[in-house]
Amino acid sequence: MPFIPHTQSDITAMLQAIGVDSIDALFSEIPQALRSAKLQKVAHGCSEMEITRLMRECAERDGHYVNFIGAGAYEHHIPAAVWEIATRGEFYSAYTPYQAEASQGTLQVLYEFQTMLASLTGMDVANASLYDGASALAEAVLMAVRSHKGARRVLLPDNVHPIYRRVTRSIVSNQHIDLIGLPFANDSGHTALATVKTHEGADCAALVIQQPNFFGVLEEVDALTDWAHAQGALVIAVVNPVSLALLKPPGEWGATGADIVVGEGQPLGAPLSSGGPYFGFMCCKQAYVRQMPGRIVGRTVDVEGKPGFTLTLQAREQHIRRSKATSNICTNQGLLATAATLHMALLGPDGLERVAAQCHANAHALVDKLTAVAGVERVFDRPVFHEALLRLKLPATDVLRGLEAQGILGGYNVTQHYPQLGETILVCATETRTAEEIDNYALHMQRIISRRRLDPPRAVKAAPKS
Amino acid sequence: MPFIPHTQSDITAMLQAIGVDSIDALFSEIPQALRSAKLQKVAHGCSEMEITRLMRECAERDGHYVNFIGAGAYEHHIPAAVWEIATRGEFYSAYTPYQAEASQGTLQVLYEFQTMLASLTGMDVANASLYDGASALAEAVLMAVRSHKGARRVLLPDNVHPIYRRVTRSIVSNQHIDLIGLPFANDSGHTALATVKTHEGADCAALVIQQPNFFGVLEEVDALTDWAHAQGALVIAVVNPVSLALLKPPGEWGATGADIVVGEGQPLGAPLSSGGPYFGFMCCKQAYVRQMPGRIVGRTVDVEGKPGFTLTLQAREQHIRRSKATSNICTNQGLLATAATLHMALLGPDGLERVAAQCHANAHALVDKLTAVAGVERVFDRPVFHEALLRLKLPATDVLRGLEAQGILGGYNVTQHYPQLGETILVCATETRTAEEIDNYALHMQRIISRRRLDPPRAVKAAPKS
Amino acid sequence: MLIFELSQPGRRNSSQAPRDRADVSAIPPQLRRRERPLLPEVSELQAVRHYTRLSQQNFSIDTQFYPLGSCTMKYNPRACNRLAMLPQFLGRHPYAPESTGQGFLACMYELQEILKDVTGMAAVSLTPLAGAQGEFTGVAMIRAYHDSQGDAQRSEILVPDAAHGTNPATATMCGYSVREIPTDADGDVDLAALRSAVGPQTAGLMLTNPSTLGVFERHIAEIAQVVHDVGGLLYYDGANLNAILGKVKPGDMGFDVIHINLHKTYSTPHGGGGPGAGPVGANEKLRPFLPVPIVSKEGEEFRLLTEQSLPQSIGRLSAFMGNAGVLLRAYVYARILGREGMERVAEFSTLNANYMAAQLAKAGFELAYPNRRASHEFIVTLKKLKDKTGVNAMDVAKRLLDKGYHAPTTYFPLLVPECFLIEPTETESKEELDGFIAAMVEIAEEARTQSEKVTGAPHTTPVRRLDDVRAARSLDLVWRAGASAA
Amino acid sequence: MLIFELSQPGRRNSSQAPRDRADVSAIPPQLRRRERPLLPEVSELQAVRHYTRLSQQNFSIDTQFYPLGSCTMKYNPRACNRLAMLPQFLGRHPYAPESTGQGFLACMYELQEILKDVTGMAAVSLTPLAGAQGEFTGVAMIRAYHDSQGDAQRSEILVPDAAHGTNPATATMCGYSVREIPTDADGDVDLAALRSAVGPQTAGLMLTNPSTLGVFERHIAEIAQVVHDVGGLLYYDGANLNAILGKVKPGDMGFDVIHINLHKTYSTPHGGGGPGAGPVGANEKLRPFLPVPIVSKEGEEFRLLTEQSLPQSIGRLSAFMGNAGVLLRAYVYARILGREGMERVAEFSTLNANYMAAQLAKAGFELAYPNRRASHEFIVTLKKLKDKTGVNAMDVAKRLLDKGYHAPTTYFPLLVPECFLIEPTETESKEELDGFIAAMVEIAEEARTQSEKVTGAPHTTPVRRLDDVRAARSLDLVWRAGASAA
Ligand SMILES: Cc1ncc(COP(=O)(O)O)c(C=O)c1O
Ligand SMILES: Cc1ncc(COP(=O)(O)O)c(C=O)c1O
Repeated sequence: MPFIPHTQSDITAMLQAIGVDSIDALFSEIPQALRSAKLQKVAHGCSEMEITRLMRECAERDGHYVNFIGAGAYEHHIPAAVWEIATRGEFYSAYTPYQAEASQGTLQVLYEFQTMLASLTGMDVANASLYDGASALAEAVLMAVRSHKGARRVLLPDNVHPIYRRVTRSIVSNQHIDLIGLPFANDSGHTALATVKTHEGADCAALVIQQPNFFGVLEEVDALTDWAHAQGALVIAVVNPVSLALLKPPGEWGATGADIVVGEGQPLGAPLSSGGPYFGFMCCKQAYVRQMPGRIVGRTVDVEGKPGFTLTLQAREQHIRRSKATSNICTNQGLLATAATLHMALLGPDGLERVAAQCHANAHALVDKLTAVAGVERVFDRPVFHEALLRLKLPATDVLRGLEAQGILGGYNVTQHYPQLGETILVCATETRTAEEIDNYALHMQRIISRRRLDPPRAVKAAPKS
Repeated sequence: MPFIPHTQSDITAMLQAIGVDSIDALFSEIPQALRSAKLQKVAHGCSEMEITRLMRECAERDGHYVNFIGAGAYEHHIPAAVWEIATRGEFYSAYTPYQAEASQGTLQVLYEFQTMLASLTGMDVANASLYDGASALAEAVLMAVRSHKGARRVLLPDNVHPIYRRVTRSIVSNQHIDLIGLPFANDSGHTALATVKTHEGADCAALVIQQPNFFGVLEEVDALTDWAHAQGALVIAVVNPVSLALLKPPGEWGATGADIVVGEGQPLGAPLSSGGPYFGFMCCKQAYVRQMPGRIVGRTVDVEGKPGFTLTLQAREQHIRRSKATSNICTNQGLLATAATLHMALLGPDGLERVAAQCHANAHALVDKLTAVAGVERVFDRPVFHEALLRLKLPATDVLRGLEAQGILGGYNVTQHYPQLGETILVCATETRTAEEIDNYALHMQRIISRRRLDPPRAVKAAPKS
Repeated sequence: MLIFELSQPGRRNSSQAPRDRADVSAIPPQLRRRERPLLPEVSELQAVRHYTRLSQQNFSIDTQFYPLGSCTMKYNPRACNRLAMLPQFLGRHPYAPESTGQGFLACMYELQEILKDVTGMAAVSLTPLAGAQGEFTGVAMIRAYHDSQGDAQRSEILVPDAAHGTNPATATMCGYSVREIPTDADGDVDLAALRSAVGPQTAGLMLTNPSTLGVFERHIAEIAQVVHDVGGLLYYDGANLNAILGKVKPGDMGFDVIHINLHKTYSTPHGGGGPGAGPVGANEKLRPFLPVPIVSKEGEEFRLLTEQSLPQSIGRLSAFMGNAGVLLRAYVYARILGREGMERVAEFSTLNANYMAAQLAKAGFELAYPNRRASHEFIVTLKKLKDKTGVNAMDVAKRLLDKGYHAPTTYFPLLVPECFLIEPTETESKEELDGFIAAMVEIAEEARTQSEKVTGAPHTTPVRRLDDVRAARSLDLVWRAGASAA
Repeated sequence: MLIFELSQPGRRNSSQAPRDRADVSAIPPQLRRRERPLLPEVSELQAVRHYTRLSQQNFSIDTQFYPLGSCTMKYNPRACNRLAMLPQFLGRHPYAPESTGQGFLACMYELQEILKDVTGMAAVSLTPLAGAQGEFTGVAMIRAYHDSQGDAQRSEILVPDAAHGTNPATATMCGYSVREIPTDADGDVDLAALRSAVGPQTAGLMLTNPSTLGVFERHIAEIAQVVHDVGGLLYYDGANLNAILGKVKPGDMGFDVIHINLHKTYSTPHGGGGPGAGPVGANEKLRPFLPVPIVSKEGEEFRLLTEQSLPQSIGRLSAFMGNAGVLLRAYVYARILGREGMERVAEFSTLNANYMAAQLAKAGFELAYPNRRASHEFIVTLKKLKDKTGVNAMDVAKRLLDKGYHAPTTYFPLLVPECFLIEPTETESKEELDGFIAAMVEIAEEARTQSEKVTGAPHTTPVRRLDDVRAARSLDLVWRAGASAA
């Protein structure tokens, strides 16, 4: 019996202690009529050896590609120590640290996490993780509306990640919040001050600013922030934490800084792994801390005056406040926050800065090489962090498929989201991409765009990489 | 500076405390003439990201093959928990447990290890590991000669693993010990009683018996043991620990059992990994414990009477007894012993027995399928455990190369070691081999032996398996 | 000691970052960061040592019995971790084409099929990232369904008073008001109260079964009838599915939409607060509203269905396809168990709970529902102990830590005074249960004879009882150089 | 609690073994086992919990400062572990053809090249499984060389009296008698004594440099000359190579054959007693005698050279090619360090040792060789402390455990009374060293004012001081049901 330790004599003794004849008798309160169906589609059990073989076969089918896709999830080097320690049983198999005295390990890590995130974003406080970047934005919108206590409109520019906008809509729509789109400037991709000004006086609870925005383009965050504040609206920043090693932290945007900062934590130590588990983070000004969703760890002292850590402000949360809670979130992404803490500690401020700078430089190199190909051009002319939108003279789907056949994932096809921009792909090169890989990409782009055949024709499926 | 924590101000403060100007000054006692040479062949340092890419590329070059080689190292399922726990920092990065109070974890594991090994072999005591199976045999020969206190001859049958015999010779030859070979029976591969009887009265310190022997064949261990004891010689058993779940333990061989038992511990939780790290084990009768080489853990009590564990009988060892020690061994294979303990605890007696039985059955199935091919025959007719020697009508090298091209490692080429037996390969199938893999092997053997071409001709390099 | 206190300016792990500092002059100065963030400057060894030592300060399943009710703290098999971390799985970008993820998607598709069978639902979406997000999904689907019927008057979600806090919180997030239904003396929903509560305003009922009171809701069929009769829908909170796996299916009980906490029933790790996964299942009626993406199989190929093919979908709840790595772990676990193994989970988790309940009752502890069979968990109320000795449930919980056991869930559900919700799970041995029972008996004895030992507990943990009031009053949520807690 | 005490007859982890019990009737009954071995019958969770908890009872580099002299307890980078455990490396059979292991063999070849450069040797064999086996190899090669010269009279190996126990033990295993050479007051070999000891009977000298006394042997050139002049050979025990990596090469010092402990200098884990790796290097003279296999590069292909191509080889020391996984870890470490990194190892391990020596001396501790520069380690003698307070080196060592530091090596080398051999390694920070120094000062103070605190130490470890005499006298080496230690 996999994972069940009971021997026959244990079972006998236990049934006797309970005073029943069989285990089945313990289910006597379930109405017989409901107990008919057996599991039919579930296979018989596997041994660990069998499932190991099976999973390896599955993994091998997926192989390995040289990846130039970003669009919200980024390939970074993760120090080996991160997951060797994060998967230690004591972190891996513990619950949410409700019993603080028995959970000081997790609690202190989360307190350190909060400190690091608050400092990275330049904010006063941070929580101990939300689900992911997209749902964190939805939570931030709800929080802004709660905090604003008046308006229920939120300005959500069109250059915010399209999926983030959809998720936010799915989550906040039932609470009668109005999400108002803002067009981006045609040739620069950023949200022009003139555009937001069309909403002057429109009683908005918040303005969302993604920096860099979905196109990788840098926004004029100071002006936008100051405008929003002048309107009495909160500023919700959506940021990439790695970029913050180089970019002005939201806490310093404009005269008084953003009010709520959220983002996808994945670039801090979470492997790409088909989209999860990642984690969302949220930081805010002290004034809004009681409106924050999610767990928060505080430092306090024990009965002997010794410093220790505990979950605090639980009165915001569903298990205390129930229908009046700031959110329904309960299980969050704790282990990813632990991994992120390890990741940041291992990189340090200098390491994170070098990583960010190398991403930036590699992306520039990539864009230069690709746009040297006739038929490939940049869509926007403003500075970017580590990705950029390119317009292709051929259908993006075909080009990407051609690259895939060479073991290259050439970027994210953006055409579906912004058809008005033509055939576009969003390309990214992080610090993990080498000069040879970038050259090789450009070479194949050149060939594909000019509709030259491979000579001899061949399609390599990249060898699976372990 | 990878792995070096010193900041510039640390360095300054430390030099000042020492009273020197530079780090270089600390090397002033090294004669200048010797300090000329710089490292030239060593490359510049890599980042972890770079070396990760490089090692993955190396690993990918090696790919994955369906393995039917045994010959002293066996592919077994290893529960995931084994190495997840054995590589925990507390086990992985600790030293030999000299400071017992700070090493109870390792010490208790090794005490449990000794208990398991002693029980598996049916012996009184076990040590806490030697280097590997081959060198353990050499140590056993030295130990037998020390214990016998008279003879310096040891009977070492020709059907003991050829490399074990070479290693033993390399290690014991300088101590004027005579290793005497014994021919095996021509059609059965075992050591006949009649053969050992030719050494009746020849004043031997010990007889070595490998069970199963190198050919996979089972020896008549009872008769051999009793004969040796009647001659006043010790019996050194060389065994595969997994086989002992099915086979009579050496402690029960003959009337009084073997005296010293050694073997390769690899089948107990060590991955194949190109040959190491594995571990040798050694068990013996209580009477010989003070002649044992290697670390031994004993249970004792602390000043409060609480049970605890400590290294004991250290007076046998080099760090105390120096030139009169039982061996020079110091660092052994502790972490592998830890992994083996976990492995045995996770399998339990029933699990180990099922594994052994499945190996036996798979090997039988393999031999049946292969010998159904004309031109492939068994060399010996006696029962085997999980490998068998096959004679081929074509050169073994060619056949194995043909199989390799199909992603199959068809066995170990034994021709080099026993040319008198013709073209022979030793084949093995453990519990990890499936019926399909065995069928596929037989299919290709059939094709290769009958010199049929593949249609269409192709050579698959098995996809690397991660 | 905090990691920041180990930090020294200028210390760095040079092997963990690019050798050179690349040129960033293309970024306009006014958009650049001026001061470095407060990240620790420590060596790799310092970081490894610090976090390894911190880990040792945790209780966890791997080190202690952890009978936290409603949380299903069962053994998290190491194989699940190992196999979900295969390099190809870890390396795949979520936007990589489906053609490059057929192995992964095959696992996801099969997991959907398994969960459909287990829950008796017509379709499953794996995307929700935890139980509460599953609840949100389900209730949003209920709303979408009513909307699709042009039925705009339904404004209320019913929840039993024993419900987990996420249920009412979810209803609010979906724009519903919440009406609580009382529980009867035996722990079942008060049917009369339910009947009088339902009406045309009823959007649906959220129910956990077995309930958070540790008993199976016996009138589930009538309850379903009552709610359905007024046009409402039934939501199943699957947090307690462990108790009935393979024994009875939520679909057969009449539920329209459900979630499953894979981090409970399917043994993915809790990770000190997540990640989890809360897949949602729906019957034919609610199926069109499931969130995307969903994995479909077309011929031998696996594809992700999106908004295009599911136009009525409530949309997306996260940027990608859910907590893929958690889903892989659950898949491996499900495959190892197989169908027989799943039934055994229900059987042995129930056996363990009933055994502990029986033994604790014999030892003088008061069961909240002595006339009921326990499900996979049960409630002890320590009210009498408190009345007699002044020792409350929290004190006993803390004292258990000293004895090497994690405490059960305390003070939940709220309606039972001095409540201990105890869930042993099927992976614990009788010896472990007996040890815990003995510890409870010892503590009860201590409460009578030397109560300060209990009220002053814990004594052996890295810190002693913490001042939660101070934590909330003088908030210290991030470290600042120079500031100190003590 | 022992794992056997958690065992219950009939309990088993069914997922860890084949479902069916295969037929074994082909094995004759008289060769079959009758009773099952005493392996524990525990659940997977029980095993995981038991061994996880046991692990927490260890001190280790990952959790404590561990300044064990002569052992080089430096940080074991996690990347080395991760990369050596790549599935293709783990899965390769040692007898798989070379064609299937070109990636692995490339790493091994490069490691040989790196070690040649570092040691100044002409060739390297990676096969020896630890330092002591490397020593055996080297001395066996010395014998093989003399034999090849027809020089059968050489019967003696010289070792300094400060030598590690493996040196004389090795000489004996190689059939030599051992002659000890005294050390002079400053820790160098007594040259006069050496001169009078050498002769036609001298097969060779084994030397560690820097020596186990923590100082560099300054007369190494003369020593080499003296030994070579009489036809003897020089063996270099590379246990202390960490101190001079990239600074001076054993080959340049005149050594003919050497070993390197990769589990020291190249930071592969000690694993609680191994595995290690003790590659051996030789100059041109001794090269033909190196053990096989050795990796060679022919064109772009890597091959294993065996007895066939190296007929004078001393043969084989283990069944396969050495501790391959350990060698891979060392290779990764060497590549991360690179040439500059290796020099820094010598520099900073030496800086740390000299700093500690200076600070301890200032704090009143007596250095064994106060006039010498420390190498990467140094010796404190606690003789005066013992004379004054009765507290001996072992007591101080045990008390250090209470303060969270692993003890230095005690009572080795034997010639220094109340000896502490302290090796901080380069990976420890100044703060950690300062903490240790402060603990030493505290303990010295305790020894004067409340010596029972020290002599009764340790107080905070899982067990207190153990009865070693009893352990050796009433041997309890394996557990038997019913027997108990207490
Ligand atoms: C009954 C019940 N419902 C819902 C939840 C919420 O699930 P999650 O924590 O996965 O969001 C829990 C979790 O504890 C629960 O016990
Ligand atoms: C000086 C010296 N020589 C030799 C050895 C033996 O090396 P190993 O333990 O690797 O066999 C050691 C190990 O401690 C040592 O310190």
